[in-house]
Amino acid sequence: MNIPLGHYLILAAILFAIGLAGALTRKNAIIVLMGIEVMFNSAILNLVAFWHYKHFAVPTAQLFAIFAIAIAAAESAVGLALVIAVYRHYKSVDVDEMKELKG
Amino acid sequence: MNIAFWIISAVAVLGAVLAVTLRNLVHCVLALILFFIGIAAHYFLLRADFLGTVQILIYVGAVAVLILFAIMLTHNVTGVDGPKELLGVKWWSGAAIAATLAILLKKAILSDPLATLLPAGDKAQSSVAEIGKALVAGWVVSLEAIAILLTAALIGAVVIALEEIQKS
Amino acid sequence: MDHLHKLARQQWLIPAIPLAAAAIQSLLPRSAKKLSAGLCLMAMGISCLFALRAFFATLGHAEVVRAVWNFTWFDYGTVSFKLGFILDPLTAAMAAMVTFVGFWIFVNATGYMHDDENFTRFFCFLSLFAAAMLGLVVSNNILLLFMCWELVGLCSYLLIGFWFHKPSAAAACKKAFITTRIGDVGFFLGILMLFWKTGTLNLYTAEGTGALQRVGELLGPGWFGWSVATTIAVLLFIGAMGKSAQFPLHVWLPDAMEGPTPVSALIHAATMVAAGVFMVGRMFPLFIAGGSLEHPTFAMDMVLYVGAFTALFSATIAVAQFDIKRVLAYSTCSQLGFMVMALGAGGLVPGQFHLLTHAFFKALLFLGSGCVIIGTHHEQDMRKMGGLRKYMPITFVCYLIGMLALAGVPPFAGFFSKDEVLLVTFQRSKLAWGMATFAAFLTAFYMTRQMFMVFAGKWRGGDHGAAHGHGGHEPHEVPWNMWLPIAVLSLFAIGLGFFGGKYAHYLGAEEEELSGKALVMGLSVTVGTLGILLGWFLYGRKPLAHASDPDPLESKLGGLFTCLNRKWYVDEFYEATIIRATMVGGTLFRVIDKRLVDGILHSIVWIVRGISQVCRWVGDEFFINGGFDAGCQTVRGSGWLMSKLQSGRVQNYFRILGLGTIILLVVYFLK
Amino acid sequence: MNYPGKGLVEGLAVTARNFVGSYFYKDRLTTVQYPEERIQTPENSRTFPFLVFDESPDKPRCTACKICEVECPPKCIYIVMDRDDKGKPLQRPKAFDIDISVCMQCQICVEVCPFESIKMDNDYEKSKYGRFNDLVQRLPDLLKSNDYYRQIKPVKAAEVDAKLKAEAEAKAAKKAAAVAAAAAKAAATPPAGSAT
Amino acid sequence: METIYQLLHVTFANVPAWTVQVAAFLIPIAFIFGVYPAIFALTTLVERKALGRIQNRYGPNRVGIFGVLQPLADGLKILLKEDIVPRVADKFTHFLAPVLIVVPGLLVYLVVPVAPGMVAVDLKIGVLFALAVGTMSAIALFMAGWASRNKFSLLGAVRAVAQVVSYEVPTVMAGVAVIMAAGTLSTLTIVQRQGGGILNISNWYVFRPWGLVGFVLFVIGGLAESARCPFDLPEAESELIGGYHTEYSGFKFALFQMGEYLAGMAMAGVTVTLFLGGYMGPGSGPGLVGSLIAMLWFFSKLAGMIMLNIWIRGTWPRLRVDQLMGFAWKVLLPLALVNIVAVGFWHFLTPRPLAWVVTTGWLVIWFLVLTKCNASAILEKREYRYV
Amino acid sequence: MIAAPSTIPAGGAITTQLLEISIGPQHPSTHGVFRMDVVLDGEVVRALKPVVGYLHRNHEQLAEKMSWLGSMPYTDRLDYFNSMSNNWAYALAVEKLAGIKVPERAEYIRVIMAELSRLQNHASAIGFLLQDCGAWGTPLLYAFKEREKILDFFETVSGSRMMCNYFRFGGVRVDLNDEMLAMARKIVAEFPKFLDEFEKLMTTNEVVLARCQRVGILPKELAIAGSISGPVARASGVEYDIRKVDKYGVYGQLEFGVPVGAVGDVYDRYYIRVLEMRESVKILQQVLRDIPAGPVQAVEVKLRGFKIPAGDGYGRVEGAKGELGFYLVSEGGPKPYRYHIRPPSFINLTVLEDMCVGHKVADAIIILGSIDIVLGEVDR
Repeated sequence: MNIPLGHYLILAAILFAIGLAGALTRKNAIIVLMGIEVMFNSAILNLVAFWHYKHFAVPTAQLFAIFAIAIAAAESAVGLALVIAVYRHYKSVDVDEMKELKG
Repeated sequence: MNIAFWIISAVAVLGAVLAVTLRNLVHCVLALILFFIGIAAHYFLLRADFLGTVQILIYVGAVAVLILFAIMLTHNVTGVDGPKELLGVKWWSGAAIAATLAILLKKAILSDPLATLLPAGDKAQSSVAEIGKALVAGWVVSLEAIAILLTAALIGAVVIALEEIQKS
Repeated sequence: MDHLHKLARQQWLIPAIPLAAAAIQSLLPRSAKKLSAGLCLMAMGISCLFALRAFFATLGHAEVVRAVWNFTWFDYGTVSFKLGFILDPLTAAMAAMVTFVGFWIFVNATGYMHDDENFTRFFCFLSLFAAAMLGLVVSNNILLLFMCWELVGLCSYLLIGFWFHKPSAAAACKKAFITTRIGDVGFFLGILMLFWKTGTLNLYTAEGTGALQRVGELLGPGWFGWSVATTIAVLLFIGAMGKSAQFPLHVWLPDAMEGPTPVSALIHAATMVAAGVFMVGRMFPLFIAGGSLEHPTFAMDMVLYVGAFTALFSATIAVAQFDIKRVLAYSTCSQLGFMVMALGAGGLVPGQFHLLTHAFFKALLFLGSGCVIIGTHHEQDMRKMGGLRKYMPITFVCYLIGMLALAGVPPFAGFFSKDEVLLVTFQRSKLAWGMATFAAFLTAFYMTRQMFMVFAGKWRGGDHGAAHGHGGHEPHEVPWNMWLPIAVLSLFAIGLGFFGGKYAHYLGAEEEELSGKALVMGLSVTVGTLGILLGWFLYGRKPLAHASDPDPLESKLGGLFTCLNRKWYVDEFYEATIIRATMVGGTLFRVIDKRLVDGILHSIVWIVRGISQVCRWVGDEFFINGGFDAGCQTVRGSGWLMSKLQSGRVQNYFRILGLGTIILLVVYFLK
Repeated sequence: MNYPGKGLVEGLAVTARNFVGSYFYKDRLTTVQYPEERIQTPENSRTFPFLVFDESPDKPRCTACKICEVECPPKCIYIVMDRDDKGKPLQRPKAFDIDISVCMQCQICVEVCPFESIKMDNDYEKSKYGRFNDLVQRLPDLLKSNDYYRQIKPVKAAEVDAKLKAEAEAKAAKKAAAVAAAAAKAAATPPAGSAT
Repeated sequence: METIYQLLHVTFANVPAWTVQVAAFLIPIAFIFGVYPAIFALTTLVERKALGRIQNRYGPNRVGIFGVLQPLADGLKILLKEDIVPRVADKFTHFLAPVLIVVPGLLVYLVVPVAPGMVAVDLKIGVLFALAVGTMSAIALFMAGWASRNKFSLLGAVRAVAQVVSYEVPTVMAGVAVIMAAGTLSTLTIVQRQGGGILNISNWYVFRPWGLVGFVLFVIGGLAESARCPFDLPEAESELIGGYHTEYSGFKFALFQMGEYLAGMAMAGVTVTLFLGGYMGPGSGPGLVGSLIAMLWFFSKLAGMIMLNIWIRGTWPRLRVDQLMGFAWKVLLPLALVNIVAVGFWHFLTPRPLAWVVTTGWLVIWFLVLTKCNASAILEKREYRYV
Repeated sequence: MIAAPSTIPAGGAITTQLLEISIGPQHPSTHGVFRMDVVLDGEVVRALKPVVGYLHRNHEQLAEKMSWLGSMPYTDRLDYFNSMSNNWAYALAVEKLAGIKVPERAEYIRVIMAELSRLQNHASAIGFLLQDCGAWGTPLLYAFKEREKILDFFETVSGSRMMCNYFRFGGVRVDLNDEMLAMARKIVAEFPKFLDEFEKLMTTNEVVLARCQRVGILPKELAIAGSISGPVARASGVEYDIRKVDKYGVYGQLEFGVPVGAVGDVYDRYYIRVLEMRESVKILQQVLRDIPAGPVQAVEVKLRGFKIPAGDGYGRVEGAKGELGFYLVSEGGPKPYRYHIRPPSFINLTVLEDMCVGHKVADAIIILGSIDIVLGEVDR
C-alpha cells in the first residue's frame, strides 16, 4: 500500500470539518451529537493511521483507540440521555431553544 | 489497495456529509451508519482488524441503535425534521468555519514531513492476543478506570433518562 | 521462621473471613436472622482460630520475631504501590484479643439485638467493623492501615447511628465521625510526610527497607524545629487522639453510647479506641526516634501529658454521671489516657498490656451493663435501678469482677497492668504520675458508686410509675447467650494480670529493675482501697431509696458536681468558642461594614456630590457630559455585544471554539 | 423430580413423539389427500337439497305445493307451478330454483315436504366459477332419480320407498274401494249423465 | 482460501498464477453464494414438512416427488406477485432494507469453516467478526419497520432492535468462554482445537461442563438474534401480523425470509463451529476424502441444529417482550458471566477430574441460585376447587 | 427558568407519545371480524375500545318474522362452535313457553350433544389461546384433531358438522342407533388421552406459565358486577353454573363437579377449561351408560303451523362460553312477538378493557383469546 500518511490525515481533517459543520449548522440536538460522533471517529482514525505508519509493532495505539471508542460510547449514551431529559423539559430538541445559560 | 482507499474514503465522506445534511433524522442515522462502516473498513485496511470489528460492534450495533431510540423517544416516528434550516446565516457561518478549518488543517498537515511517510512494512502485525495481554498487564489501571467510567456513564444515563418516570 | 513466614502469608485471612461474612450478610434478607448471626459468629470464630494459631506460633521464641509478606498492589508508571501483612507479637496478641473479645461480644449481641428488626444489617456492620479492625492490626503498610482506619471510622458511624431514627443517635454518629475526621487530617498528613521522606509506605520488609526500619534517616529537621520523625509522630498522634478519644478530641466517645450496647463494648474495648493506641504502639519507633529517657522527644512529651490529663479529666467527669454506660464511657476515656500516658513515658509494654487487660474487663463491664439494660427493660439511668443483685446474680458477680479489675484491686488483671503503667510513668514524670494516681483513686470511687447504685439497695425502677409502660416490670436475669460471654470474659479479667511479665518478654522488653516499685504499688493499692471505701461511705451505707433522691455526692460537692456532670462544660465550651467565634466574627464584620465603612463612604459621597454640584453649576455639564455620554454608550454597547456572545446556545460556544482553533492554526502558520 | 425447564423439555418430547409417530402410525395423520381420497359421508350427511323423480325427469314427485318455499328460513326456494295451456295446474313445478349461495342446508324443506320429493344431497363439490347465476340451481340441476337417492342414502331411501309404497297401496286400496263404492253406487243409481 | 489456492495451484500447474489467485478468491464466495441459499431453499421445505409431521399433517408433498420442488414453486409464485409499496412509505429505505438484511447473513459464512482449511477467510478475529456482523441485521430490520410507515411494523422493528441488541450481550459472552478455552479468535483454530480425542468427538467443547452451558446459552441467544420461535416477537404474527415485514410483498418479502433463514442458519453454523466441533468427527481430516467426510460432518451438524430450531418452533409458545428482556439480562447474562469464570477454573485446575468436579459444581450452584432468584417469573401452583 | 412553550415549536417535536393502533377487524388474533382500538404507550396498553358489529346479521329481527321452527337453524349460526347448545337453549325456551314435555331418551341425547360440543369448544378454545401465545399451530392442530372426531360424530348423527340443526321442540330430530352410541363411547374413551398429552405439552410449559399467569386478572367482584358467566366467571371464583343452578335436562341426576378458580387470570381461564373437559368426560360416561330406550320426540309437536299460547319465557343453558339464554314473547301466533338472546360472548367481552389496561399488547391478545368469543354470537 503506497498511500502516504498525509492522505489519512487529510481524510480525517475533512471528516472532522464535516462533523464540525454538522454540529454548528443543525438545530437538532441529536444531529449535533451525531456531528460530534463524526469528529470523534475522525480523531480515532488519526490515531490508528499514525499507529499503522509509525508504530506498527506495538499494540498501544489500538488500546488507546479502544479506550477512546469506549469513552465515546459512554459519551453518546449520556449525551442522548441528556437530550431526552432536555426534550422532556422543553418539549423540543432544538438547540436554539435551549438557552438557559444566556448571558 | 489504492483504489480501496479512495472508495472507502468516498463512502465515509459521503456518509458523513449525508449524516449532517439530510432532513430526515432517521436517514441521518442511516448515513451515519454508512460513515461508521466506512471508518471500520479503513481500520481493516490499516490492518487493525480487531479495532474494525469493535467499531462495528460498538458504533453500528450500539451507538447507532441508541441514537435511533433517542429519535424515537423525542420525535415523531417518521423522523421528519422541521422546516428547512439550511442556507441561513447560521449555516453559512458554520460551514465557513468548518471549511476554513479543513483548509488550514490540510495546509498544516501537508507542511509536515510526516505527511509523506509510507508504511514501514507489513511484518510484525500485532495480534489480538497482544492487545489482550497489554490490556490486562500494562494498562490494567486504565482498563479499570474505563470500566468504572462506563458503569458510571451507564448509571448516569439511566438516571437522567428515567428521572421523569420516577416522578410520575 | 519459615513457619512464621508461611503464617504471615496467611495473615490476610484474619480480616478477610469477617469481611466475606459481611459481604454475604449484606445480601441476606431481613428475615434470615439466625443465618446472619451464625455466619457472623462462625467467621469470627474461624478468624479467632487463625489469630490464635498465629499468636501461639509467635510464642516461645528467644527474640522478637517478625515475619512480613509484602506484595505489589499495582504499578502506576514507575511507582509501585505495595501492600503487606505482618506477623509480630504486637499484631499477634492484638489480633487474638480482638477476635476473642469480639467473638464473645457478638455472642452477647445475638441476645441484645434479638428483637431488632434490622438484625441482619447490624451483624453485617459488626462483621465489617471487626474485619476493618483486624485489617488494621495485621497490615504492614501504613496506607492499608489508614484505609482500615477509615473503614473503622465508617463502621463506627454506621453502628453508633444504627438507631438513626433517634435524633440523639444521629447526632452522636455524626459527631463521632467528624471528630475523628479532624484527627485523621493529622494522620493523613503524617502518612504523606512519611511517604515523601522515605518513599515507601511499608513498615517492615524482609530486606530492612521498611519505613520503620529506616527511622535513622528521618532525624533531619522537620517542622517547628522538630526532627522529621517527631513531626511525623506528632501528626500521627493527632490521628490517634481522635481515634482513641484523647483530650481535646474526646467529646465523641461518651456520645457514642447512643449505639446499641454491644457496639459500645466493641468500640470501647476491642476495636475503635484501641486502634489509636495500637497505632502509636505500631509506629513507636518514630516516636522515640532521636530521643532518650532523659531527653524525650516532643512527641513523647505530648503523648505523655495528653494521656495523663485525659486520664484525670475523664475520671472526674465519670464521678458525676448517672447513665450507666456514660460512666463506663468516661472510664474508658480515662483508661485510654493511662495507656497513652504509658506509651508517652516510653513504656510500650505497659501501654499495650493495659490495652489488652482493659479490653477484657471493659468489654465485660459494657456487656454487663448491656445485660443490666436488657434486664431492666431498657433502663439506663442508674438512679432508677438498684437492688439488681437479687434479680441478676450472674450479671452481678461478673460485673463485680470487672469493677474490681478496673478499680485496680489485686489480684485482678487491672491491678497489674495499671501498676505497670504507673510505674513506668513514675520513672518519667512525677507530675503525670500524680495525676494518674489521683485518676486511679477516682476510678475506684466511681466504680464503687456505680456498683452500689446499680446492684445494692432495692429496686427503684417502679418509682416513676407504671405509666411509662416499662417501669413497672421487675428486672430479670438475661438469657444464656448474654451472660455466658461476660462469664467467660470475667475469667480473663481475673487471670490475665499474671501474665504481665511474660508479655513484656514477649514484646521484647528487656528485664529491668525499675526504682520506686514498692512506693508506686503501695500507693496505687492504697488509693484504690480509699476510693472503694469512699464509695461505700457515700453510697453503700445508705443506698438511694428513690430515683428522685439527690445524689449524696451532689450535696457534698454542690456546684462542682454539676460542673462534673456537665463534663466540665467542654461541649459548651466548644459551642461557646469555636462555633460562637465564627458567628461573632461575622456579626462584627457586618457592624464594621455598616457603621465604619459605610460612614466613610457616605461622607465621601457627600463630598463628591457637593463638588460635582459645584462643577455642574460651573457649567461643565455641556462639555464633559457630551463626551462622557458617548463613552458610556460605547461601554454599554460593548457590554451588550459581550452579552450577545454569552448567548446560552451551545452551538455559539462551539463556533467560538472553532474560530479559536482557526486562530491558533493561523498563528501556527504565521509564527 | 422438578427442574427448571421441565415443562419445556416435556413439550419437546410430546412433539417429538408426534413427529416420529406420524411416520409409523397412519392413523395419527388426520389429513385426507383430497382429490385422490374422499371421505365416505355418513348416511345422515346433508349438503344441498335436490328433487327426486321416480321414473323420468318429467314426472317429479314434487307437486309445486310451495310449502317448502314458505317454510324455508332464508327463502332461497323459488317455485312456479307448471300449468297447461288452459292455465290448469299440472301439480308439478315449471320452475324450481334454489339459490345455494343463500341456502343454509337446514333441511327444513325436507322435513316439511309432504310428498317426500325434496331430499338432501351428499354432494359437496358444488364450487362454481361464477358468483351469481352459477350458484342458482335450476330445476334440471335439481332433479335426480330415486335410484340416486337410494344410492346415497340407502336406509332412508328404503324407508321412504316403503312409506310411499304403503301410501300408494293405501291410496290404491282407497281408490279401489272408491271405485268399488262408485261402482256399487252406480249400480244402485242410474248414471247422472243418463238422467240428463 | 489458502488450501484452495494450494489445491488449484497443484492441479493447474501451467495456468498463470493470477488466474489461480482469482479463482481461489472467487470459489469460496461462489460457494457461499451458491450453497447457502440452496440450503435455505431446502430448509424452507424441510421446515414445512417437519412442522407438518409434528402437527400430524403431511406438509407439502404435491410439487415434485415428496414436494421437493415446492421451494421452486414458492419462489416462482413469490416472484410473480405484485410488489406493493405503501404510498406513504419511505421508498428508498423501504427498498434498501430487504437487500441489506441478506448481507450480514451471508457475511457470517465467510468465517465458518466447512472442512479442514476450507474457510472463505481465515480471519484472526473470526468469532468477533461473525458476532459483529450479526448485529448489523438489527439496522436492516429497523429500516424495514420504520420505512413501512405502519404502526405494527414500527413496533416490530423496535422490538427487533431491542431484542438483537440485548441478546448480543449474552451471546458474545457465551462465545467468550470458547475463545478463552481455545485461546484464539480464529474459527479455524477453534475447530482444530476440538479435534482429536476419542473419534474426534470427545474434545468437542459441548462435552465440557462450561461448554454445555455455553452451548445452551449460544443456542438461545442465536434463536433470539435471528428472531426464531420462541423469540419471534419482531414478527409475532398473532400480535403484530408479521411485524417489520408486514408491508412487504413479492420478492422483497422473499428476501426477508431468506435473510431471516440465512441469519438463523448462520447462527447455527457458528454454534456448530464453536461448540460442536465444526467439521470434526470420525474420519474427518486433511486430504480429499477426509475433507469430504469433514464437510459431511459439518453439514449434518448444521442440519441437526436447523432441525432443533424447527423442533423448538413447533413446540414452544412465544415469550412476551418484557419477559424476553428479563430473560436476557437476568438469566442469560449472569449465567454467561459465571460460565466465563468456570472456564477460568477449567483452565487453571490441573488434574482433569478435579476441574470437572469444580467446574460442574460451580455452574450447578449458580444455576440453582439463578433459578431461585428468578423463581418469581414462573409463578405458583394453583389450587382449584369443585362445587 | 423558561416555561415550556405552550405551542409545539417548529423544530418538529411530537404531539403525543401514545400510539393508537387498530387491532382488527382483519387481524389473525381477533377471532373473527372484531376490532380493538388500542392506545399504546410503547408496548403497554393504556386504553382499549372493543368495536363490534362487523358480523351483524339482524338475527333477532329475522326471527320475529319467521316461524318458531325457522329460527332453529339460525341459532346454529350464533356460536358456530356450539350449535347443539344453542339449539338446546332455544328449544328449552320454546318448550317452557309451550309447556312441552321432553321424552327422557331425548333429554339424555341432548346432554350427550351438549357435553360433546363443550368438549370440542373448549379444546379448540385453548388451542386458539395457545396459538395467540405464539405456539406455532401445534396445540391448535392437536385440539382440532380431537375436535374432528366429535364433528364426525355430529355429522353422523345430525347430518352436518357444525350447523347441526338437530334439536326440535319436544325432542331431537334423529334417534341415536347403536353404532352412533358406540362411536360416542369411543370418542369419550379417547378424549382423556388427548387431554393428558395436551397438558404435557402446554400446562407445565414455563413459557405458557410466564405468559399466562397473573395476566388479565378479572376480580370476582367485577365478574359478578359485569354479569360474566361461564368458564371466565368460574376462573375468577364465581360459583355459577346453570347446570347446577337450574338442573335443566337430566343434569340433576348426574354426578359432576364444577371447577372454580381463585385468581382469575388467563392461566386460570385456560386451566378451568381443561378441568371442565375432564368433568364433561365424566358426565358423558354416565350418560352413555344410563341412556334409556324410548321415543326421542314428543308426539304432539307439529312442524308446520306450530303455535304457542301467548306469554313469555326465558330458557337458558350453560353453553361452553357461558350462560346462553333466549327470551321469547308469544302472542299466540305462529311466530314470536319478541325474540331476544343473551349471548355470553358479548357480555363476557364487556370486561375486556378492564382486564387489558396496563398490560402489554401481546397480553391483550391472549386475554381476548382467553375470553373465548365467537363473533357470530357477539354481533348476532
